[in-house]
This record gives sequence, C-alpha cells and structure tokens, in this order.
Amino acid sequence: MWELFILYSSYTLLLLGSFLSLTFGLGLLRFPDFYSRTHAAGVADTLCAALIIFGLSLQSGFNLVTIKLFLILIFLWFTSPTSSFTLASTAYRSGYGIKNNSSKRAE
Amino acid sequence: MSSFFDLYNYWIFIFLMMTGFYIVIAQGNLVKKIIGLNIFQTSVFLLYISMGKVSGGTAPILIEADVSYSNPLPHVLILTAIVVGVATTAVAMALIVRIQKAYGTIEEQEIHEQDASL
Amino acid sequence: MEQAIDIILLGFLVVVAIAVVKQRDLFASVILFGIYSLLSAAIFVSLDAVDVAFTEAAVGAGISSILILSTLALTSRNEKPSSHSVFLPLMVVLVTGATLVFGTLDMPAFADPEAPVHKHVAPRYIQDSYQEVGMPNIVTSVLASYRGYDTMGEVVVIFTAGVAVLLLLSSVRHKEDELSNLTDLKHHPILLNVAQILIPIILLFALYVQFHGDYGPGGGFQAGVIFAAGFILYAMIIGIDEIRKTFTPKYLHWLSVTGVVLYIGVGIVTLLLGGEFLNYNVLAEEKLTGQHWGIFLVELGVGITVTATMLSLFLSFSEVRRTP
Amino acid sequence: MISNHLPVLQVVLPLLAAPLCVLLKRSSLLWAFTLLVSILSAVIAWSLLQQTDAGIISYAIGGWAAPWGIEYRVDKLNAYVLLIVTGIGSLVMLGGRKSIEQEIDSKNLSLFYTAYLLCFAGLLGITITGDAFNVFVFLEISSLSSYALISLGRDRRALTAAYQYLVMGTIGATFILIGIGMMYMITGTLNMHDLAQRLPEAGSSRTMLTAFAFMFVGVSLKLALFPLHLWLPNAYAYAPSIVSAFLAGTATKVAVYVLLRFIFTIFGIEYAFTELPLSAILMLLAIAAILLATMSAIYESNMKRLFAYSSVAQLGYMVLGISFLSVTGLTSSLLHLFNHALMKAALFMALACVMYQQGGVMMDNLKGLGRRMPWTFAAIVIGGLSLVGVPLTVGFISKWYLLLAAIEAGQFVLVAVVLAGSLLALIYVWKLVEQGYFHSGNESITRQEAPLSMLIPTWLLVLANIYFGIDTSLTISVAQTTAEQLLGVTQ
Repeated sequence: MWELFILYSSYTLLLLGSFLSLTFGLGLLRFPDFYSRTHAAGVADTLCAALIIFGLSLQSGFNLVTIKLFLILIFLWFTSPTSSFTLASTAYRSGYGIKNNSSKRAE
Repeated sequence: MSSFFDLYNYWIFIFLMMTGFYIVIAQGNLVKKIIGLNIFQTSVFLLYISMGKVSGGTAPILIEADVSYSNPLPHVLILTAIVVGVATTAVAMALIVRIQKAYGTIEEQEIHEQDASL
Repeated sequence: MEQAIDIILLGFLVVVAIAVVKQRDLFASVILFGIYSLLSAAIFVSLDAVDVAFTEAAVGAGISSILILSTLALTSRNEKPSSHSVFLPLMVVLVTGATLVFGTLDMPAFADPEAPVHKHVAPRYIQDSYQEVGMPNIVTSVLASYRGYDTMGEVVVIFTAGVAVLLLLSSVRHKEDELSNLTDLKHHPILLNVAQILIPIILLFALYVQFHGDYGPGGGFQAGVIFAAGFILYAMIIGIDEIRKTFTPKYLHWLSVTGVVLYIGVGIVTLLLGGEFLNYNVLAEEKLTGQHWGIFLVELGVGITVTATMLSLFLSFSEVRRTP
Repeated sequence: MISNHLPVLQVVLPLLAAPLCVLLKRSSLLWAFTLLVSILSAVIAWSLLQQTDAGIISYAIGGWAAPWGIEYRVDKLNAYVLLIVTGIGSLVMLGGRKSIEQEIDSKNLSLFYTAYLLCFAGLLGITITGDAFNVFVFLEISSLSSYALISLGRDRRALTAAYQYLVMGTIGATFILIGIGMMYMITGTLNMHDLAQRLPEAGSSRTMLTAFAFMFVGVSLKLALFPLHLWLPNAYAYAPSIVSAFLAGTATKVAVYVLLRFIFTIFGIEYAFTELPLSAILMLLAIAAILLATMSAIYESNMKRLFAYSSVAQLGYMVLGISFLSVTGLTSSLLHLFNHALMKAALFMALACVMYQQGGVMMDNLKGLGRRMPWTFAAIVIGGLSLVGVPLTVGFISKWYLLLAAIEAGQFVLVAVVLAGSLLALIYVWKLVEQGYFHSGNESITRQEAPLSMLIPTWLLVLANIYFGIDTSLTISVAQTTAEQLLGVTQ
C-alpha cells in the first residue's frame, strides 16, 4: 500500500514537472519579448527541476543516488536563477526594450 | 539484409554526419564551417559508441552483480577523439581571429575577392 | 521504453542539426551546437558510455562553445548569405551519405551481443582487467593502461593545440600594459556572491573527478576541463586580472609542459626499470600496485596539462586586441 | 638493452624534446637542440633499418600483447620511410637556422621549434605504429602542428591556406576515423596485423567496401591525390621557407606510406586489386595528376607554388607505380618516395636561400639570379633537372623504373604519359633557367650569395640527388626488397 502510494506520488511529481517544462517551452516560443521569455524559462526551470528530482528520488529510495540528486537540485537552484538574472540584466544594459503589449493589440 | 529497426539509428547518425559535412562544404562563413565540422565529428562519435552497445548491458564499470557490460573500447577511442576535436576547434578559432585581423572579414567569398584583387 | 527515449533524443538531434544549417545568426548557431553536444551526451548515457558523455558535455557544450563565442566576440555575429552554388556540395554529401548507408546494410544489428566487436579483444578487457590492472572502471583501465600510449598522444594533441594557439595569437595580443580588466560582469552583486559560493565547489568536484576516475566515470581529462571551467568562471565574473596575475603565461607554460613530461616520464622510468614503455607493472613490487601508481601519475599528468592548456587558450583569446 | 627499445624511442625522443623546447629561449640553443634531436632520430632510424634485416620488429607498448595493447611494428617499409623523414628533417634543420631567425618573430622562436618537433614526432608516430587508431592520434599531432607552422608565413594568405588545410585535413582525418570504425566493426580489432588476418576471414561485405572507400578518400586528402590536392599549393607556397622544405620532403611521403600500408598490408592485394578496380582508379587519378598539375605548374609565377604543383604531379608518378601492382612498379614508387623527398627538400631549401636574400620567390626575383646567387641557382637548376628526370640525377632512376614497369605491363599509353609529363616539366624548368641566366635584373650585378650555413645543407641535398642518381645500389636494393615484401613475393 505504502509502496503504491510512493510510486503514484512519484509519477504525479514527474508528470507535473514535465507539464511545467512543456509550458516553459511554450512560453519561450509564444511570449512577445526577451524578458517575458526569460521569465517563463527561469521560473519554470527552477520548479520543474525540483519536481522531477523529487519524483526521481522517490523512485530510487533513500541511498547515495538520492543524495547526489539533491546535490544536483541545490546546484540547479543556485545556477539557474543566477543565469536568468544575468541574461536579463545583460539584455537590459545592451538596450533590449520591453515590447508594449497594448500597442500590439492596437495594430 | 537486416531489418529497419536493427539499423535505423545508424541511418540517423549518417544523416547527422552529412548535415555537418554539408555545412562545412556549402557555407561560406569560416566560423559556421567549424561548427559544421564539430557536428560532423560528434555524429561520428555517436556512430562509434553505438557499435559498443550491448542490449541489456550496463556501463563498463565493474559491479558485484552478474550483468553484461557494453564494450569499453569504443568509449576509450572516442574520449581521445573528442579531445582531438576540441584541439582542432581551438586552432581553427585562433586562425579565424587572425584572418579577421588580416582581412577584416570571415566570409570565404570576400577573402577570395580580396586575394584576387591583389 | 528505452528505444522510445532514443528515438525522441535522435529526433531532437535531427531538428537541431537542421536548425544549424538554417540559422544565419552565428551566436544562435553556437548555442544550438552546445545543445547538440548536450543531447549527444544524453544519448551517450543511454548507450552506456558514461565517461564519454561526461567528456562530451564538458568539452562540446562547455569549452568548444566558449572558444567559438570568444571568437565571435572578436569577429562578427551575423553570417552573410552565401552565394555558393548548393548543387555541388549537395551532390558530394549525397554520394558520401549513400556510400555510408550502403555500408550499414551488412552491419551487425544495433546492440547485437554477437557482433564481432564484442567477441574479440574487448572480452579480455571486461573479464581480466580487474585482475590485470585492478580498477573497477574498465574504461580507465583501457584508457590509461592497455591503450595508455593513445592517451599519451591525446595529451600531446592538447599540448599541440595550446602551442598552436599561442603561436597564432601572439602577434595580435594586447601589450602588457594595455591589458585592462576586460570584464564588466563584476558589478553584479548576485553573480558575484553565487560565483564565490560555487567556484570552490567546482574545484572540489574537479578534484573528486580526478581521483575517483578509477571507480566511476571521470579521469584526468574531465577533471582538467572542470578545473579550467572553475577558473574561467572566476575570470569572467570576479576578475580576469587576478587570474592573469596568478597564472602568468610563463607559469602556464611550465604547468602544461610538466603534465606532458610527467606522462612521458613515467614511460621513461618504466623503460629504465627494465619494462616496456608505459609498462606500469615494473613500478612496484606488486604488479597491481605498479599499475595503480602508473595510472595515478599519468592521469595527474593529463589533468595538469589539460587544465593549464584550457586556461591558456581562454586567456589567449581574451587578450586579443579588439581594434584592428 | 637500449636497442630493444629503439622503436618506441624513435617517437618518444622528439615527443619529449618538444615540450622541453618551450623552456629554452636562446635561438642558437633551440636550433642546436632541435638539430641534435633530429640527428639522433636519424641514427635510430638507421639502426632500425639495419635491425629489420633480421625480420620484423614488434614492440608491445605497456607490455600488453598485440591486439589488446598498442604495438609498434617495424618492417623494411616503415624503417625506410622513417629514415627518409628523419634524414630530410635533419638536413633541413641543419640549414634552417638563419632562415628561421629571419622569418619567425624572435618571441615565437621557442614555440616554433616546439611545433616543428611535434610535427616531426607526429609523422614518425604515424609511420612506425602497428595500430590503426594510433595512426589517427599521431596524424592529428602532426596535422595540428603543421597548421600552426604554415600559418606563420609572412603573407596573410598563409592564414587562409592554413585554414583551408585545416578544414580539408580534418575532413580527411574524420573519414579515416569512419574507415577505422567500420573495420573495427567487422573484425573487433584495431591492430593492423590482426586486421590483416581477420578481414579476409570476415569475407567481403558492403561494410568492408565502405570502410575501404572512406580510408582511401581520407588518406588521399592527406596525400593530395589529384582532385583532392587543392589545399597543397597554397599551404606550401605561403608557409615559412623551412616549413615548406620540411613538409614537402616528408608529409606527403608519410601519406603515401599510409596508403601503401592500408592497401597492401591491411586489406591485402587480393581484396584491393582483384575484387575492386583499384588499379584502374589509381591509374586514372595518377595520369590526371601528372598532366594537369604539371600544366598548372607551367603557368605559375610564384616559384613555391610552382614546385608545390610539381609535387602533386610527382605524387602522381608514385601512385602510378603502385597501380601496376608489379615489383618493378612498386620499386619505382618507393624509389621515387626517397628521390622526390631529396629533390623537393633540395629545391625548397634553395628557395629558402632565395627568400633569405631576395625577400621573395616570384619569377621576378629570379631575374639575373644565375649571376647574383650562382650556387643557389645552380642548386635550383640541378633540382629542376632531377624533377624532369635527366640522367645522372635521382629523378632519372625512378622514372626509368616506372617506364620499365609500364613496358612490362604493356601499357604504352602510360609510357607516353610519363614522357609527356617529363617534357612538360622541362618547360617550367626551362622558364626558370631563362629567368636566371638570360634576364639580367635592372640593378647592377653584385654577388649576394646566401650564407654558407644554408648553402652547404642545400648542396648536400643536391649532391645526394646526384650521388643516388649514379650509385643506385643502396636505394634500389632497399626499395626492391621492400616491394617484394609488400607483394609477398619470396626472394
């Protein structure tokens, strides 16, 4: 019973993670300007990595692999927001503008 | 004659190799050519590694359990080849930087024109 | 299931490769190539080649991309539409591809355990390497011992690349006193703090990879690349000047020479002890101890040369004058 | 004890010397060190050639027996090519110091010598090894260093030439890699000797044919076989003079060696010539190379390019000799391997002298050169005559054997081609003579002979051209036994 619960919660987490990952892909494609795209990628990336790694660690049970997975997660939590921040701030300083949505609608 | 599912991944690797090869010989930008060369080589690596795969095998790191291992030899060869690849890329990039300084362009066409006008 | 994953990954590869052909923006092409490398690394994992995957990820997506990007920073970002005729290249490619496909028709099926590659030479590595070399990671045994001479060649190749790049770029370098701080990322407090936390961890990880290569994936080459990556990160975020002061060109020369000489030196020592070149058995009373020492030393040589050369490559590109 | 380890020392010596060069600074010291290493290598090669009289030498690196470890395997053919490479390397280095100091930035000198030694070691490594993958590794060592060496030329076109060579060379190397992979796939081994035994057992298959095709194209790219030669003229023309002399004398020779090795040893005559129409293919490519490249040479006004085109043509003669598949034909190829190395090294060394004094090697620089630099120009003329194949020079000997082979095979068309090639070569050599002796330059004629340190090695090479053209006992006996060994003819 307990094993089944673990299994299904792991599936749920993995599916949720994959779904988020899909939305972030969609966001990258569909959002109008650089910043909203970075936002989509950055936000989804952090959560989706977490969900997938939680799901995987439920699958593996508690052993060395789990510890490694969590190390990876911590690493990702450090690097991924930092890199989206750097991207956005560099883009801002190189003069990328924010696309105005209202004007787009008016066209 | 083997069936389609026995060989399909070789064919995909061949397609990838040829895509890279096409970039090398068809595109005029010197940097792009090197990117193509890298894709070409990486695809050859894929071909090598897929030779070493044994169905149901695991990575060739000895463990207690009774399992079959994939062939380690192609892995060793490709480790060497990857290093060779990056070395070639580095030299090519240095050459491109020098060409940019000497000609002011990295387009093959424009370089030829400049050389021809001399 | 495994096949489904393979097919999806291969599909991604095809898409990325075609995108590179279409892409006019070189910056995007480089990033796409990085993605291509990472995807290949994923496929290498699914084909059981963990060491190769590790290296491909570190080199293809890491070092190669950095090198190409630093070149783009010095040249131009956009590719001009080429007026080449596409017919001839297309024919060459089609003929070559057709020959290859023709060649595959008689190949043993994918992953067939009965294929000749699994019947000759390799079985000895799998069955006897533990008794003969004493390492769980067969790839390391083959790399550093059975085919250690190839690996020596590999170190020399890296060294050659370092020499070649220095030769090429020496005439377009900044003068010593003009070398200003070329980075402006320093003023990001977030970046700075994160980097300060991460860099020691990266270096620690590199050490782990260097010395754990006997037991798991890793070894001198991967470790060297990670080491260099740590220092490159430091140079880009915290200050290239500090890196340049610490790793002066002379020091880097010495380091990369040391690595190569260490590797060849182990070979010479085995010669002097009466064995063949790179026969580690003679290094100690016990054969396996000798093998361990030999592999430890040559991997160290690989690590040193790779770190020094990668760093020197990065620094050489960063020191090129921007103005023509 | 040391004589047992000679095979590996042959490569390891220059390989170890190369990084040490980085640490030296003084020009004279660097030169002396490199020269010493080259000469020691030549001595090792000579004693290896002596040792092969007793049979094939096999050296298991790392103490691992052949198909599991990497084997160095020296037979007559290897030892012969090793001797050519080291001999030419030593002579070129002997005369190279002044020219290198003039053409290379002083701050780059130690790296230059390092790259030179790496290239040298790489070529030796390709030649001596008995392992197919090891060939690829050393091929890359020599290629990467030669790209750097070529790019050091003063003209900016050296850069594009090096780039072009890099792209073509890497494609060639990757093709070779594919070929090796397919051979490995069929047999499960990388050792050449083992491959030679297992390939026929595996039976001819489509995979084997593809492996053969890719190896052939890959090696041909490195060898600059006719339609794949486009990288060569520029690379030789714009490289620093000494680099041109070294590469022209050695690099393509090693590529010819690799071709011979993989056709005759690995795939075997049976497969390559009976099942595949290799003979006809080689013959056609060779004819095209001889005629078309010589024509291009005639219209060239840059002397280094001229001789580079002539190299492509001369490689055609070597390939033609192989295509006859007879002892005489192969003997002529092997003779030409040696003879052409002598001719080209002499010619490019002489051009290095011209470059040193005149600052250029265009036709205009030659005007009145017969009076200004009589010794250098005489060297060029003798080298040129040797290219044409005039009696008493080495060129005559190899052409003679080639003609004999053609007559033996009853191919009278080929006799005509070889003669036509020689006549065409005579045209460009005459052009040089005309410029040198019959056009006086505008300036008053003053002697500006090249320094003796360059002239003596050049003339050593020229005299070798004449000596081996008269006393042929040594070269012919080595070439003949090697040819017989390759063809499997018992003496």
